[in-house]
Amino acid sequence: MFMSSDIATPGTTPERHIVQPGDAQHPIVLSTEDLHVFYGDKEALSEGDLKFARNQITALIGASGSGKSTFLRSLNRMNDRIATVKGRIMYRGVDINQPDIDVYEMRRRIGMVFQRPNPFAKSIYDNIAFALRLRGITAKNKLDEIVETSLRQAALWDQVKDELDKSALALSGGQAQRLCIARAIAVKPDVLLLDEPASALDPVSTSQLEDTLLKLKQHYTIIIVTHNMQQAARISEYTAFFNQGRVLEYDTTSQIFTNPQVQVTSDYVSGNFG
Amino acid sequence: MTKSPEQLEQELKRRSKAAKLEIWGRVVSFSALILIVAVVVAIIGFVASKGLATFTTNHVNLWDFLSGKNWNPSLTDAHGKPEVGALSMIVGSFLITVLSAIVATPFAIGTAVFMNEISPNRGAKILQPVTELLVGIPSVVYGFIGLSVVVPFTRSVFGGSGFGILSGTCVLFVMILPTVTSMSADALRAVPRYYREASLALGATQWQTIYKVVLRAATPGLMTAVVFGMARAFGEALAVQMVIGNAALMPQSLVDPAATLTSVLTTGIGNTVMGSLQNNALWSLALVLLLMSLVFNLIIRLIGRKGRLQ
Amino acid sequence: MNSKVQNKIAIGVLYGIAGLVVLILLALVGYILVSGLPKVSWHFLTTPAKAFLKGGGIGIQLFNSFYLLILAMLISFPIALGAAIYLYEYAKDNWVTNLVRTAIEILSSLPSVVVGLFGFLFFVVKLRLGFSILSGAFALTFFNLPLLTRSIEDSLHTIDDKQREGGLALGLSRWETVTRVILPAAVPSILTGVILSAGRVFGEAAALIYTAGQSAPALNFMDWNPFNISSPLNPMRPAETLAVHIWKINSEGIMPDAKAISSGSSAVLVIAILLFNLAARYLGKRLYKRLTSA
Amino acid sequence: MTKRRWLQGLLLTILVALGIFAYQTRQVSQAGGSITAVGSTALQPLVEAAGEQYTADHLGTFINVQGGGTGTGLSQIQEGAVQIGDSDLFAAEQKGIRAKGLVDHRVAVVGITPIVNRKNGITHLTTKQLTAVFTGQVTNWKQVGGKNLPIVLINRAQGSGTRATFEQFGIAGHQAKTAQEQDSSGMVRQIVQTTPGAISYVAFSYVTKAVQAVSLNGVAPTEANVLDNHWKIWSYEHLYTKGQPTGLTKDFIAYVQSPTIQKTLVRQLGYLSPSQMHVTRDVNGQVTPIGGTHS
Repeated sequence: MFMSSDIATPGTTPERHIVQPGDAQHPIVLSTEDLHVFYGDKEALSEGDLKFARNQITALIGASGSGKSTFLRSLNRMNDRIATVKGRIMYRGVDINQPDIDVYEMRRRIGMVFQRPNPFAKSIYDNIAFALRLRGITAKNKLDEIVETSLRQAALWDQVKDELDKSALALSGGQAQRLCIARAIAVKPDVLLLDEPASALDPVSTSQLEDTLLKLKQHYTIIIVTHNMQQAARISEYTAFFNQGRVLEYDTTSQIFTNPQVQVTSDYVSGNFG
Repeated sequence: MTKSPEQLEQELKRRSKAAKLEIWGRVVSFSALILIVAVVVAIIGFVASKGLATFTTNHVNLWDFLSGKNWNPSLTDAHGKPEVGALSMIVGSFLITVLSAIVATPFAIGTAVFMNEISPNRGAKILQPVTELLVGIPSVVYGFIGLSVVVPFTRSVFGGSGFGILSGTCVLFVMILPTVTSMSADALRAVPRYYREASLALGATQWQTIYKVVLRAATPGLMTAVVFGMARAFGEALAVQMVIGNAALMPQSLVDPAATLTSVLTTGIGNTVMGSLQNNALWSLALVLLLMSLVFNLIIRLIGRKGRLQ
Repeated sequence: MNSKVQNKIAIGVLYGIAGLVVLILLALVGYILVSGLPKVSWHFLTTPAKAFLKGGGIGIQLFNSFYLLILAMLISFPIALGAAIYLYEYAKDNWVTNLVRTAIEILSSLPSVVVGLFGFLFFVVKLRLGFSILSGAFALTFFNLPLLTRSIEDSLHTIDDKQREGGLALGLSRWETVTRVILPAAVPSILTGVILSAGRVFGEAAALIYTAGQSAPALNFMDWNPFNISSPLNPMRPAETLAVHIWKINSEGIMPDAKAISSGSSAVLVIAILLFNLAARYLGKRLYKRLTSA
Repeated sequence: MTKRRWLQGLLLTILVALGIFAYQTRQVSQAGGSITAVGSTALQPLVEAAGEQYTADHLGTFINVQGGGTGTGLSQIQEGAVQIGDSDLFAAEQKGIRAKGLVDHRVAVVGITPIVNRKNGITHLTTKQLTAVFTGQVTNWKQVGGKNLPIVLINRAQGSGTRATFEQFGIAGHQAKTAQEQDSSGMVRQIVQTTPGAISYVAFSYVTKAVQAVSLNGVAPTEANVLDNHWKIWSYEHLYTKGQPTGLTKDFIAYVQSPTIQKTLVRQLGYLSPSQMHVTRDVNGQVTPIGGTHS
C-alpha cells in the first residue's frame, strides 16, 4: 500500500524517500502540494509535499532551521503576514491556500498550539470560553459543558476544576500548555498542529502531555513538530524528516528510526548529524 | 464529517463574522490613524507655511536668519534688513538641552537601575508613583519654583542676576528626569533575565552584572530615553522662559541671561500681529524647533536600528 | 575582594542616587504643598475667582479643569487607541509607517503654545467655536494625541506576540485578538500612559490660553442643562482652567493676595494630580483583575 | 445577547430623550447677544470686571473677555473675528496693523514708572540717566549715584505696549539694549523685587512697597502728575472696533466709558480715567491741553 517515491540509483541510498500514509480507517485529511515558502526573497521551504492521515500523529523532525516549523505554521496560514506561501494546501479536498478562503473559519478547523505556553491573561475558564462566546455560544450551561470536556480531554480538569476563575497565568508550565491544548480543542477543530509543545516543559509534564496527545488522537488529526526524537518515536505513527528546507524522508515512525532510507536521515536519527 | 469538498469549500469561503469584524477593525483603526496624520500634517503645514513666509514674503536671507546674532525683528540694521538672527537662541536651546541631559542622565539611569535591579519592590512602590506624579506638575509651577528657589540660589552662589542657562538647566533637569527615568526603566526591563542570571552564575558581582551586562545590553534603549528627554527639553517653553532671562544674546557664561527658541516664541507671539514680519519670524523659530525635533527623532531611530543590528 | 568592595560602593552610590532623586521630588512636592496648603480651604475651593479684590477662590477653575480633562480624554483616547492599534498591529513595517511615526513624534515635541495658536486660528476663528471648552478640548486633543498614541503603542508592544498567535490560532480575527486578548492584558500599562498624559493635560496652560480662554464666567451649579450658558456642562462657554489661572495671576494678577492664590492653586493642582494617580492606579488594578478573571 | 441589545437601545433612547428635554428647556439666555473682546492681558481685568457688571445689569447678554496679547487683539479685530480688540497701543503704532478701518475708544489712562530693586539705592534719576541706563551706557548703579551694584536690565517683550510707551516717553525714543525680556508685569515686578541691581518699568497699579518706584527729573510717579502730563510716561488703554460699533458692542463700550465704570472700576484697578485728564495726546505723542484751563 505504501507508494514509495524514492529518487535513487540502485546500490546507493536514495536522496529522498517519501511514502504515502493512510488507509481506509485513516484517510488523508490534509496534504500539501508543491509548497514553497519564502521569507522575502529567501526560500525557507521547498518541495514540502506531505500527506497527513486522519486520527494519526505525524511528527516533523529535523535540525533547527530545517523548515519544519515554517511548514507547520504554513498549514493553517499563520505565516501569512511574514512569508509568502506558494502551492496548494489541500484540506479535505479544498485548497485552503487560496486568497478567498476565510482564514478564521479555516483556523477553527485547523488549530495550533505553540512552543511556549501562551495562556491569555484571563481566568482559566475564560481562556477556553471567550473564543466560544465570540462565536455566538453564550449559554452558560453549554459553555460550562465545553469547558469541562475540553479540560478533561486535555487532562487538566481534575487539577483545576475548583479554581476555574483563577488567573491562567498562575498555572505551571505543563498545566498552562495543557490549558492551551484545551483552549485549542474547545473550538472543535479537525486538525491540531503542535509546534514543539513540550520543549519548555519538564520530563514529568512532557510525559503527561504525551499521554494526553495519544488520547486526543482518537478525535483529532495531530501534526507535531518536535526536537525530541524519543518523543517522536513514542507517540507518532508517521515521521517526516526535514533538512535544509526540504522533506528528505517521510515514512512510518518505526521505519524512520530503525531503517532510514536516506543517509542524512540515518545520520540525524543516530545522532551523527552535522 | 462527510461533507463534500464543494460543501466544505463553500463553508470555508463564506465570509465569517471574524472576517467582517476584521475589516471593521481595520477601517476603524485606520481612520483613527488618518485623523492623527491629518492633524500632524495640518499643524506641520501650518507652522511651515507661516515660518517660511519670513523667507518668501519678507525676503529674509536664510543664512542671515541662522547665523545672525541680533534678534530685533521690529528694527532694521544698517542695510535696511530686519534683524532676525536666531543664532543666539539656537545656541541657547542647544546648550540648555545638552546640559540638562548631561545632568539628568546619570540620575535617571541610576534611578532606573535602582528601580529595576536593586530594589524592584521599593522602586515600584515609591519611585514610580513619585516620578509619575512629577510629570503631572504643570510647567508653570516648575517655572515659579525655579524663580523663587533656583534663581536666588544661583544668584547667591555664582553672582549675576541668577537668570541664565544654569537655572534653566536645573529646572529642565527636574522636568525631564521622570521621562528619562521611566523610559530607561523600560529599556532595562527589556533585557532578558537570563543575561543577569548567566552573569551572576559566572561569579560576577551585582554591580559587575549591572555595569557590564545589563547596561551594555540596554544601551540603545537608554540612549533613546536620553534623546527623547532632550527632545522634551528642547520644546519646553513656559518653565524655561521664567528662569532663563529671555535675553536674545549669545550666551557668554552659564549665569548670564540667555534665550531659547521656545522662550522667545512664547514671549513674543501674543504681542505681534498675524502676518507681520515680527510674527512670521517667530513662526520661523517654531519651524526651527520642528526641524530640530525631526533631527532628534532621526537620531532616536538610528540608535534603535543600531540596537537591533547588535 | 576588590570587586566586592567595588560592588558595595556602586550599590551604595545607586542607593544614594535613588534617594537623592526621591528627595528632590519630595522637596519639590513638599515646597508646593507647604507654601500652598495654608491657603487652601473649603471656601477657596468653592468660590469663584475675583478679578482684583482679595478673597477669590478657584471653584470654577477647578471644575473647568476636570471637565476639560474629561472631554479631552473622551475625544483623544479612542482616536489614539485606534491609531496605536493600526500602527502596531496592522501597519507594515515600511517607510510610510516610519514616516507617520516620526511625524507624530515631532508633533509631540512642539511647544504647546504653537498647538494653542493653531487651535485658536482653526477652532476658535475658522470653525467659529469661539473661546470655549470645546475649542480647548480639541486643542488638548491635538496636544495629547501624539503622546497618548505613542504610549499606547508601547503598551501594545509589552504584550508578547505569543498572545496574538494564540488568538489567531483559535480562529479569531486580529481585531478580535487585539480587543479581547491584547487590550485587556495591556490595561495596566495603557492606564499608566493615560495617567501620565492626563497629568500633562491637567497642567497644560499654553495650549489653552488661546482656545478655552482665560476667563471664567460665573456658573450656576444648579443648572445642569448643557444648552444653558451658565451651566457647568455647557461646552460652548469659555473656561479658564486651574493651570491657566495660575499662569494668569502670576503674570498679570493685581489682586492683593495673588501670590497666595497662585501657590494655593498650585498645591490644589498637585493634590488633584496625586489623587488622580492613586485613583487611576486603584481602578487599573481592579479593572485588570476583572478583565483577567471571570 | 438580545437582552443586552435591548438594554443598549433603552439607554440610547433615554439619552436622546434627555438631550431633547434639555434642548427644549434651555433658557434662551443670549437673546441680547454675546460679544467677544480679545487682546491686552493688562487691560483684561478691567474689561472682564466691567463685562460682569454689565451682564448682571443687562440679563441675557454675554461679554466674553479674553487675553492673548495686544498683537493678537489687534490682528483679530482687523480680521473681524472678534467684536472688540483690547490694546495698550495706538493701532497705528503696532507693526502690521492697518489702523484705518479701526475705531479707537479710549477707556483708561495708565501711568508707567521705572522700578528698581530696593537695594540699588536709587530713588530718582534724570531722563538722561535713565536713557543711559537702558541703552547700556552705564552698567553700574554707582555711576548714577547708587550703590556699587551692576545694573540688571529687564525689558518687557518686544511689541508690548508698556515697553513701547516707556521707550517713547521714558528714554526719549531710544531703543533699550537687548537684555532680559519678560512678557508680563507680574513677572517683571517679581524679578525686580528679588534681583539686586534690577531695573524695569511697570504700570502704577503693579507698584508695591517691595520695589522702589523712581522719580524722574524731580517728578514723582503719581496720578496727579500724570493728569497734567508732568509725568510723561503714560498711555491710553484702547478698545478697538472695526468700523463704528453697533448694538451690544456700542452699548458695552459706552458703559465702560460711562462714569459708572470710570469712577469705580477704572480707579479701583489703578487706572486713571481719560475724562480726568487735563490733556490729551495723539498717536504721534502730540499733547494738547483740554479746555485751556491748564497751563
